[in-house]
Amino acid sequence: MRNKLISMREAVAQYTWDGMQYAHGGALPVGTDSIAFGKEMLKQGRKDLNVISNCNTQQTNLMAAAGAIKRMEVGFAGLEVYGFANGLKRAVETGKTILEDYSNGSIPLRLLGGALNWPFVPATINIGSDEEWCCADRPDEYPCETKIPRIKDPYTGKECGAFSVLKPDLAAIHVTMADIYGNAIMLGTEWSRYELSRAAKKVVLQADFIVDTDCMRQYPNLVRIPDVVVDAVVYWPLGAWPQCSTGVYDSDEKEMFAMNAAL
Amino acid sequence: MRNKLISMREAVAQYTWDGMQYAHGGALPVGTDSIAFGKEMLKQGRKDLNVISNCNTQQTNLMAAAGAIKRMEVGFAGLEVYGFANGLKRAVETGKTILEDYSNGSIPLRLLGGALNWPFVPATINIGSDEEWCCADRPDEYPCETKIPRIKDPYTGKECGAFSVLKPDLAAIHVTMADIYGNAIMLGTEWSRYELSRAAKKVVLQADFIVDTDCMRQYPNLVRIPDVVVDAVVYWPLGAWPQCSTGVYDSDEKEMFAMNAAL
Amino acid sequence: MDYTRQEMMAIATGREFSDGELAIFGVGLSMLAGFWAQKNHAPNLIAFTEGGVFGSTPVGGLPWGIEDNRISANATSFTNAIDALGCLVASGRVDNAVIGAAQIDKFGNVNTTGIWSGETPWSAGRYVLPKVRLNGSGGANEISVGAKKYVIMVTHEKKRFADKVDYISSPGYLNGGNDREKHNFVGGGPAAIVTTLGILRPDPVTKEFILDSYFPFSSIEEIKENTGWDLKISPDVKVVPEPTELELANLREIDVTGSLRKK
Amino acid sequence: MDYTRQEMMAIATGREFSDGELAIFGVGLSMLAGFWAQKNHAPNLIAFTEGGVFGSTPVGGLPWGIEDNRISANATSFTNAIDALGCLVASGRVDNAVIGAAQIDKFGNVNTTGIWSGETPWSAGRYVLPKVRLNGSGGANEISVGAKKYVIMVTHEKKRFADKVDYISSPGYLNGGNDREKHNFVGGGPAAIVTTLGILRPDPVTKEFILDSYFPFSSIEEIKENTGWDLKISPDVKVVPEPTELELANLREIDVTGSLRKK
Repeated sequence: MRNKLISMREAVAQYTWDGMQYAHGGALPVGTDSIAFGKEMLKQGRKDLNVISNCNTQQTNLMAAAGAIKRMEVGFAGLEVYGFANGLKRAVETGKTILEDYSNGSIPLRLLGGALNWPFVPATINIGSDEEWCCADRPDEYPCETKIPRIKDPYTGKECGAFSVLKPDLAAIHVTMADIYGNAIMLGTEWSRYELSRAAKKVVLQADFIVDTDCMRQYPNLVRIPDVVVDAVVYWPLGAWPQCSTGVYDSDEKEMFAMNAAL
Repeated sequence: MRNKLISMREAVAQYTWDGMQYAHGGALPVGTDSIAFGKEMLKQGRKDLNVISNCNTQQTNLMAAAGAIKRMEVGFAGLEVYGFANGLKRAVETGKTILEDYSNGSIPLRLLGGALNWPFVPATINIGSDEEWCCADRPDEYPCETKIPRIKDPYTGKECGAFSVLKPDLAAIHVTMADIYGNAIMLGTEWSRYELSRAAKKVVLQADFIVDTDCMRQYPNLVRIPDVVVDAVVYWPLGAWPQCSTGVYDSDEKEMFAMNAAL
Repeated sequence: MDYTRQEMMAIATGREFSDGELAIFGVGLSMLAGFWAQKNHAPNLIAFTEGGVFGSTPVGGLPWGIEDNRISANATSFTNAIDALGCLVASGRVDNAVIGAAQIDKFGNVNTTGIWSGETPWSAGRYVLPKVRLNGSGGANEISVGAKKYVIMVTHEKKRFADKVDYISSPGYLNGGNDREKHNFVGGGPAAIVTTLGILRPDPVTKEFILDSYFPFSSIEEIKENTGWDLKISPDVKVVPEPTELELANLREIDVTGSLRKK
Repeated sequence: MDYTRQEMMAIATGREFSDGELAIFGVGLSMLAGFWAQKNHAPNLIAFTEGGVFGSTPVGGLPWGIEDNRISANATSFTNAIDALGCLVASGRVDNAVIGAAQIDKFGNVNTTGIWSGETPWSAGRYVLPKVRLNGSGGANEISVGAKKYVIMVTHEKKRFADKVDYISSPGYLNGGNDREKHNFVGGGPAAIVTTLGILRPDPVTKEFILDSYFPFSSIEEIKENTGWDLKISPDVKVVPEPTELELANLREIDVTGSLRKK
């Protein structure tokens, strides 16, 4: 097994490019996210990004404010109790970022479908509402027949929808701790990071702590991301700041407001 | 939150009945399974069971030998290195038990589909083989069009299959430790016990250890079965015997062979 | 008695919850209402978050997000988005829930996605950018589709109570009557709209929301003036009982930071 | 040199694995072959089990099942069946694997489900009970459909090498040629059949398995006699190099209980 520990600069240089489909993980808008990775992407000038975001976070808020996001698929675009995400909101309102709406439950199912290499995922959610009928990619078509096409359940003859699956070029995932081979423990809700780690073509972990593999062997059931799905590991303490990393640090209230106010 | 700890006798009396769709969990044929629960079902004379079994274990081997299984859906029918499951094998060969074949990957996906209340699950596996074409429920139809019907992927126009979903009446699940409310930790592979605990209409846990809820709060990420999906908890040390409970006891080689030889 | 409109609204919402229900709350006001119900009259109300945080009560103040340490610190189980929003909510298992709205129509359809100021994104035959981009669905779409029933909390203002919402983020009764049946939704639809002025409930046949009751500090006239459609009044319209001293005391113990007491 | 036919078979199978491959092994002979390859020439061969047991090597003897303590004791990660068989195998990520067979035909279709002795379950126009019921697919169906390539291990006997298998549990090349394409299988199909007598490989166009090489203790004649169809012989058929001293020493270190040395 290969030592996958590399620097943040190297990870971004090697695994990201302009115009790529980039996914970040990502436990809800205030939670643990690969914020440091996203900042390094901006430092290295990445642009025209096609972002897969279960929820917006301060990472995508910043990226959108910087004009780096061309298109984004999202379940939720805000910052929970911290309010609207100013950077993203303005990018959408001015037409700089195309925002394709799904919901918090459908993005993870589409990632699961990608992980399983399914042709589509049955949709009992998002149908019957404008998530189905209104398509940001094809905004002039209404109702849009191609965003969540209808299919017939062969067992009952009734209709449901069919979600397209997601296989991002890269997932940058924040984890609480990882070893140098990419075994990783996430404390707190996984949200959709488990599915994301299997759906993405490449996976880079950003870890608050690097621990010995022997630690992983103590509670293998906690290691929900095994090394086999991971390409690189970056050590970056407080990497989710100003958001929280469950069990380690809470969100930085002052910085959360200040950062959003500046975007 | 209600104290759900009851006796094995009570659990079986209250949650099982003749002719029910019964699922056991079940980490592969030699692993942790609710063997003690199954034995108590036989003691109470349950029969005509419709069993959902990701894999056969000594529980279903015994039940089939006792003539209690009318029908069983299964991914694997053996006992791994312990050989064929004699009781089940004879019940099938003599026509007492109808065995419907799937695979080890499709049974958990069908449980996941049940848990999500999907109309069907896309099938990229089991198709193109006799798991698709040969149906034990409708044995005279070949190729059978209704076991795994074909559907068209609306994105590519290509065909895949559609699995029916599973929602067993009851799942009896072996776990390493549980609290009296039904929060549970499984050490070792979950196999499909996580999906099963969400798919079944009722869930009874059989635990090697009963621990305080405060233990659950130490590693909530290990608690993959939360109390909300559990109806009853039974304390039964060594409940997977003669099979293994990962991290606690290994399979009892002598008894595994002796038991199978007797069936 | 001295209480704020926000407090009345939280208490009226909380009264919609019964003991023993399985419920999902969002952050902010919705979570306060839920935890108040649990403390006040529904000790066995079981709540979880859409991140799959189970068994916890907030510590150290109202959480900024449903994944932060304030709500994660004393959890018994952490799972994930597919589990919470898929296996428990979209599947139809959840008894009751609360969602918010930026805009709502007389059939309880909710818009949290964007404001097009009278235009719809597609109405001109061409897509137009939203005047105000909002947060999107989050997990509310799953609740609206799957929960047995749910409450919509919304500030009672004419611009929010629209004849037709600009975008349906979370479907209520769509065009009324049995219109939900077209999409095979498993959930029952919204049971109540609790506003800053009173409570609206759906007509059992037409599913149009009508004024059921109003708060002691409000009036039928004030509510009609602040509703963007010709609001029907229930023949037995009544005044909502004002908070009892005990109810208010319990609420203020939950609302430790006094967020509801700002007038 | 002194080695058994079983040892030759295990080594010939293990030689099919290359360094850096992601592989899945079953229990028994297949696991010995895989761990031998890892020890002998492929130190970066990464193996996991269909239960989602990652990072482990057997301790205390050959595991009785792929979930028991012998294979779980030093794991780095435990996940589940959907992860291992779905996200890693059926998805098309796995490079190489081993499956077994009770019966096999010239296109590499595998039967592990039942023996009908010449009849097929449906051939008489009516279902007939199997003469011998076998174990079913297990995880082999996922491997046959999803793995980039895989090896089939089977005892070379005429009754096992059938013109047509009674039941296709795991599809090889079906009726040959491009027949797999009809089902959109992501995997490449079987690369080799390693028997107790030699190695068969598919013709690149027709996909019919032909004799590629035979073991030092065997012969073309012996193999043809033990094959139930008219086996074609490769124009450059060769003798498989016998185990080297180092290969054999490495195998015997893995096979601590000597299970392969019984003649």
